[in-house]
Amino acid sequence: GTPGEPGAPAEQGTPGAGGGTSAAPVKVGLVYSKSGPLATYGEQYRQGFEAGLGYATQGTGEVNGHKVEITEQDDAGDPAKAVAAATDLIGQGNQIIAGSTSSGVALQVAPIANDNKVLFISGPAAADAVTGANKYTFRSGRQTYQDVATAGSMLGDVSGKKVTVLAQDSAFGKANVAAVTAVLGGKGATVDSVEVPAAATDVTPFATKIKGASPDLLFVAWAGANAASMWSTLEQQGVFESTKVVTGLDIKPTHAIFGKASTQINFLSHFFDGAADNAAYQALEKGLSDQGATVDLFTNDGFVAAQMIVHAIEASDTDVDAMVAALEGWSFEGPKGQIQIRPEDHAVLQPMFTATLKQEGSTIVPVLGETLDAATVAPPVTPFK
Amino acid sequence: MTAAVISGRAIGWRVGGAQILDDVTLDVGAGELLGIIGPNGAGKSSLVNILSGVTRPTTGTVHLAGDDVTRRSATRRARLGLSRSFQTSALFDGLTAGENVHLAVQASGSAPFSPFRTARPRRTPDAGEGVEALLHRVRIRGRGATLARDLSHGDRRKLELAMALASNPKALLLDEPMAGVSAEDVDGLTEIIGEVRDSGVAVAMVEHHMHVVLGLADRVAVLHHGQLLATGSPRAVTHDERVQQAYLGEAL
Amino acid sequence: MRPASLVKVLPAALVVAVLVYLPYLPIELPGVLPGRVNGPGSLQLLATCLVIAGVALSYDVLFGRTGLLSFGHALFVAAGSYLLTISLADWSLPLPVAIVVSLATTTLLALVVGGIALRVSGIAFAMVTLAFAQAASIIVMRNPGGVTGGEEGKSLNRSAVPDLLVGVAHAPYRYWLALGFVVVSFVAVTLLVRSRAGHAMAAIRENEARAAVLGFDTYRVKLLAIVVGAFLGGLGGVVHALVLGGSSPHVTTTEFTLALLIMVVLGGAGSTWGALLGGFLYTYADARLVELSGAGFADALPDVAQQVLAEPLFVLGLFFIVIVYFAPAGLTGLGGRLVRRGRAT
Amino acid sequence: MTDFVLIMVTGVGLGALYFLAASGLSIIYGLMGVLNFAHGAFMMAGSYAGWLTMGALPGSWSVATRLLVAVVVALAVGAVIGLLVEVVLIRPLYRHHIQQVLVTVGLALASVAAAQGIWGADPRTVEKPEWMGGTTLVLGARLPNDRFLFILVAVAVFLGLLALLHYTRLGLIIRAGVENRTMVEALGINVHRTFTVVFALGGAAAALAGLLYSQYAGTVSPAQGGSLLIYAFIVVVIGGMGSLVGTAVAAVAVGLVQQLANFYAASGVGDLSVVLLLALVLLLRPTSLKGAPA
Amino acid sequence: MTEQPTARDPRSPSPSEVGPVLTVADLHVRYGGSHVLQGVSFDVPATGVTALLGRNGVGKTTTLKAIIGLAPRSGRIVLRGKEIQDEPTPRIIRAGIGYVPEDREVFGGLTVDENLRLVDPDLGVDAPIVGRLFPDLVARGKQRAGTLSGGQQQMVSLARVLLRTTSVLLVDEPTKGLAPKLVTEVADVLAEVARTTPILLVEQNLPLVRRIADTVVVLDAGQVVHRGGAAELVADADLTRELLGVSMRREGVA
Ligand SMILES: Nc1ncnc2c1ncn2[C@@H]1O[C@H](COP(=O)(O)OP(=O)(O)OP(=O)(O)O)[C@@H](O)[C@H]1O
Ligand SMILES: Nc1ncnc2c1ncn2[C@@H]1O[C@H](COP(=O)(O)OP(=O)(O)OP(=O)(O)O)[C@@H](O)[C@H]1O
Ligand SMILES: [Mg+2]
Ligand SMILES: [Mg+2]
Repeated sequence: GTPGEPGAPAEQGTPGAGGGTSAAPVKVGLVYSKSGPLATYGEQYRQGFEAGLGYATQGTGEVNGHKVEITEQDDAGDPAKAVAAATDLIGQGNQIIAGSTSSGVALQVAPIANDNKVLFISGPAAADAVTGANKYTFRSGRQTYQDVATAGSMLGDVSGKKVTVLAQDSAFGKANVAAVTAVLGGKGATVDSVEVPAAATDVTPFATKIKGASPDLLFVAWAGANAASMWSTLEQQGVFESTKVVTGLDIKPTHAIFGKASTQINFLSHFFDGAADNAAYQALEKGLSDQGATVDLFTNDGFVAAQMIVHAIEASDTDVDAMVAALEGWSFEGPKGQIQIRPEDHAVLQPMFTATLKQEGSTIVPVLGETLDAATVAPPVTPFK
Repeated sequence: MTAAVISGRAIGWRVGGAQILDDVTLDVGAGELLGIIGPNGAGKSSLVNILSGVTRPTTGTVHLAGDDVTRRSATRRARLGLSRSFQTSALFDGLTAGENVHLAVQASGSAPFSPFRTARPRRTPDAGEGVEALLHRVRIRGRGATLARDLSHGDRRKLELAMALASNPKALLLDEPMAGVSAEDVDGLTEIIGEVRDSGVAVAMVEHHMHVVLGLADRVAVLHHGQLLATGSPRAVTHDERVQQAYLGEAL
Repeated sequence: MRPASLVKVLPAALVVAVLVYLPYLPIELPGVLPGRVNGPGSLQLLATCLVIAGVALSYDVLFGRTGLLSFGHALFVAAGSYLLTISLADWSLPLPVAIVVSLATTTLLALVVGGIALRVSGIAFAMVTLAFAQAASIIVMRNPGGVTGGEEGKSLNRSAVPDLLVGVAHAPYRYWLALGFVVVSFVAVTLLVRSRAGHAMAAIRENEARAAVLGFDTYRVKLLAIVVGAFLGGLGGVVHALVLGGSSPHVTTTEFTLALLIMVVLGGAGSTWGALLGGFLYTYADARLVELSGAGFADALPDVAQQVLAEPLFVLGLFFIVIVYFAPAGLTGLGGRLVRRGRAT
Repeated sequence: MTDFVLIMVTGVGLGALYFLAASGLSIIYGLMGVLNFAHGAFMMAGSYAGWLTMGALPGSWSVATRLLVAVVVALAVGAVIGLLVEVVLIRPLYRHHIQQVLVTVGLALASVAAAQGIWGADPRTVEKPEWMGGTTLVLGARLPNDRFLFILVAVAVFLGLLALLHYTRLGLIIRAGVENRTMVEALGINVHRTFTVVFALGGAAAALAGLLYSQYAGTVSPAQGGSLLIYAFIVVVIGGMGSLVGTAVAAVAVGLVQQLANFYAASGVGDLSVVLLLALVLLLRPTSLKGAPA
Repeated sequence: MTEQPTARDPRSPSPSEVGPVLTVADLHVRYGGSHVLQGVSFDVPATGVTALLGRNGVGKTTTLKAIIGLAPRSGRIVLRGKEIQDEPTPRIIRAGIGYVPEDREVFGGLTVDENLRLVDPDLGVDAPIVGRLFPDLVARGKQRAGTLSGGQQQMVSLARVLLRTTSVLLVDEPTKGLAPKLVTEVADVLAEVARTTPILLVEQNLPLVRRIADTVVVLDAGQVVHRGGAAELVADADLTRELLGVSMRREGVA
């Protein structure tokens, strides 16, 4: 006879809703970098998520009697793998997807969430474009704009000041340049940029250019390779002597990379060990130490993602639109402090930090500078397309 | 113009500061076999390379059927009807004898290249009467399915000849076709080359086997230090004192 | 059709028939595929494997058929993929026009790049193509004018493609699309190989100098191989973008070309089935090998060994070396050998 | 002027690094016809060997002393790895050039993945002697000291290899063996041993390059070798496939072009300058780069 | 060319005086499926020239290669009382065999001088034996061997093995592609060398064989089909036709 619908299961019946009892588990899929270049970020995220789930469910792992069933899939930072994993998870009845360590993954998975009407909570990926991507896409971390706004705050009144952005000539670098231009340029600063080609091995020519221009503030947006030689070159060419240098504080293992320059740099930070102190932070710390881990940059994003997921399930265990409605406008306490999800574009309004590095014995540790109010660093609204 | 099919006029070739060829002029007409002899290093292979287009002369011109082809590539000259063999054999070792000839037939085909025009499947033995006929012509008909690398030396030489003939050339350049061929096969090859000449092809043959040259050649050109020492009938040339001194020496 | 050719076509037809039917097969193959065979996850995975298999076949036109070692094939796949997503999103072209534009541009690109790179041969050719592909990769990463999305990639403009290609529930259609691409490539390559040009490619692979004096225009034949390979590769890129829902910079990288090389050798260079099989298995293994670290037997190993085994490329790399050693003709060659041995005894 | 001096010196310094990376590749390719894709892995091995050695030595020793020991260890590790790779992987495939390339590709993938599994993908910082991190004032330009060291080492390696090839019996055998291994053996010379020596030499050169590059970058990471390898490839191609002198000239040219373009040209050109240089050389002098058939 | 009587050097001792320098016993060579040598056995006497004859492709080159370990072989090979069949090529060569390959195989990228120094670092084109036998090479010391003509390359190939003292020389078709004058010269060189070193010579040129060889070994279908004196074989027209497919008369006519 003629075959049935392509892709249909053997017998009719929706997977995940079987039995009809209220005790049916809620399936949550985590798609993140377990391997690949961002595996360390991914691992922090996962640790934070575990701690957060324990905290938000009071250690039961259940919400309203529904067990939260986590399925992890590795995307190795490769969007193709992430898409396949997300498709698989959605096909298996997961209505909630979280993770996305890299922006590339987040931006490829977000449309899938929209196509299939599932809840997607992006992780450490910082791309501004994730905010306002669509109705079903949220994020649990900060975005580039908030980093830049934090940097801007360090200069006090920027009006009439000269700001230079040193960034790699890549999407990440360009986003930073755009953000600085928007944030600080909007406040009257003259913003220009030095964009370093991805293929450049030696940054001396660029350091020379910066030194020649001697701006008031240098904002460095640098991801990945060559960071150590870039910092030592800036230091060797005497950029620090005339210019205030700001950059983002990355995960702990990178703190030594700044070398001699480390104590001369002003850091903006999304989150670090000792940035805040509240019930959620303590729960995170406790949850992590149970796993033999410590607080670091992206443990927050995992923790917050778990909090958001639990809150969404509390609203409904099957109706994604109800979950979205519950999250929109929700305000809660995360490890960083008070957090609010802006209904218009799902931006996560959250406090940000400034910090400096200090040599303590043989290790280098961050010291908290200021805590910036969520409103001061809030990105402009980017409504859904 | 003479009826020469292939002719070199005042060819000179300098390389690495040395004058390898100097003012060499020769013609080969249809149905004629020109033997080219000369001591080792005289420039015979260099001359063949220049005539076939593998190297460009420093001075002089090469004409093929009256047209100046000095600036034409080897490929172009092949398509205009000039074939050649090499001093050391060059076959597609991984293919059978039949496939080697088949490729040669195809290479010379005049049809324009169309990527999706199907040719006959490569591995079938009946790949065309042309192939069979060529193998027959060089007396290795029964070896069509043997891999080229498994052929005996003499048969390889014959196969090369078949490939050179595949394009129905007007002119054929042979660089030492008998080198290393056993006495038995020398006779066979001599016969085949004679037939080719008789079919109206202009043949120029470099060869050290004097009895082959003397038996086959209509005329003989002697090169010495890159210059034409003598040209003429085989008999006249062998009796030339300079040739005997420079080339033949004390005969074995 | 003569009976002999019918026999040749039969296995291919059979395989295609089975593959076409898969989306109606609601059985589970635990461990082999995630969930049901016709579940979206499985079909998405299979679709990806099929697309890459077709791309591997397009690479084999250069490597296995013509003997051209190119390290820049990624360039053409990326061109197909990015040109499609860009022309849909930024130039608002309708899908058919976008596809034509992508393929035409890719072919043109192949003419230019091939034309220059063919000025050298051998390893130098490989390096020159590598340099071109590297340049393209750099340009994509740099996100000029915001069109490529840089390292974040570019997602497909959903509103510009038919609904049947969007959404998890429509995974079977994306799967069939990928399958269709493989069939088209298969037919194209088979015809090419049997054509005069195909024979010329084989001659060049065997002995280029000889092919030249026979009267083959080797430059043109090689360029043709590059252009056909690029066209099919570009088509693969287009289908890849549709199946994946976007372009990812991964397809621009040298690693991607190297992976293609590995696939082709793994399956058997110069064999249509080999390239397809190699591409399929490699992609499958790359996606599923991560499970290895979770597999029970690995628990007994020390931590370091587990971490190393968790890297799919480690396992694939080693497996590849083993294949090069013990089955230089690839898996299909090995299969053929075993069959022959079986018959002999 | 000041800027120009700085750009030139750092450009030559960069060229020195490229030469070090390319030299091992170039001798192995030029002499054995093997395009060693695992060269990046060899460099990675050198940098990790150096990093581990410096970490394992007592902290009371000065950084420079530890670095010196690390160089020796890295050279040894590189040589041993090169030797093993030649004996175990390359030698059995002798005459199958494509297969040899493929094996090294597999090795490159597997070893980088292994390093990632063992030490993680993140860069680890390495210690650098005080002097190397400092600068010297010349004509108003602050020249980083480490570049002088790189240039010195590169010149030494260049002259050493040149002398080896042209003035020693080993060099003669190597050059003959490149052309026809069988015949060298038929003359009573054990060519296997020679080729093993070449690979060990290439491995040691790679390890040295890797270690110095990690000093330059201030970090070690699994991907480092691979990113340097691309430049090494380009340098070897521009240099004429396996000619040592050509490699040296090309390395300096690539380093300078890159630095000058990055400083003087509009943003964007600097990025592609190296590829443009390659295309230019190719269009102007294709015959100088005719590679050996693969 | 005219027929001439065998010109054997009267000073060379007759083969029976000393034991063989090289013994090949039951030598088998297989290339993949084809069994090229099927139990070849013969001796090379300690003096004079032994010619190894046979039609194209019977395995003459293969025999020489098998002796020095360049072809996959089984059987027994004894050099001056020492079994060498299990030794690697370089060791066999250093045990006292010189090999002149069929296709010259000079190192094209090396200069003539370097080609020679490869064998003995102290002896280049200025070695006395080179000056005596191959004066043409002396002036070409700095030329790259790849640019030499075929005959010149043959000279280099021969000169190369003569630099070292060896127990026996294996020479494969040394006159292939040489001008008639040079054929005579090479024959003379070989005859002179044979006074001090025994030679196993593969050659198609029967007049040359007749002129310098003492004994002959004829191969056919992978086996030895004839052994005997060179003069006797060449004199017997029926036998040459049967074994080599050619009559001496025709071949001798120039
Ligand atoms: N690139 C080159 N540089 C210098 N000399 C060269 C070059 N190429 C060829 N020669 C010289 O040119 C001369 C002619 O060489 P050619 O190969 O044409 O000789 P031939 O007559 O074919 O000799 P044979 O009969 O030995 O094959 C030789 O002396 C050779 O050394
Ligand atoms: N490497 C190889 N692989 C396979 N077969 C081979 C190989 N080398 C030689 N043969 C085969 O072995 C047989 C003997 O070859 P060999 O070269 O020894 O003959 P020969 O007597 O020297 O002939 P010629 O007079 O042509 O030089 C030939 O049929 C040849 O095809
Ligand atoms: Mg010649
Ligand atoms: Mg032979």
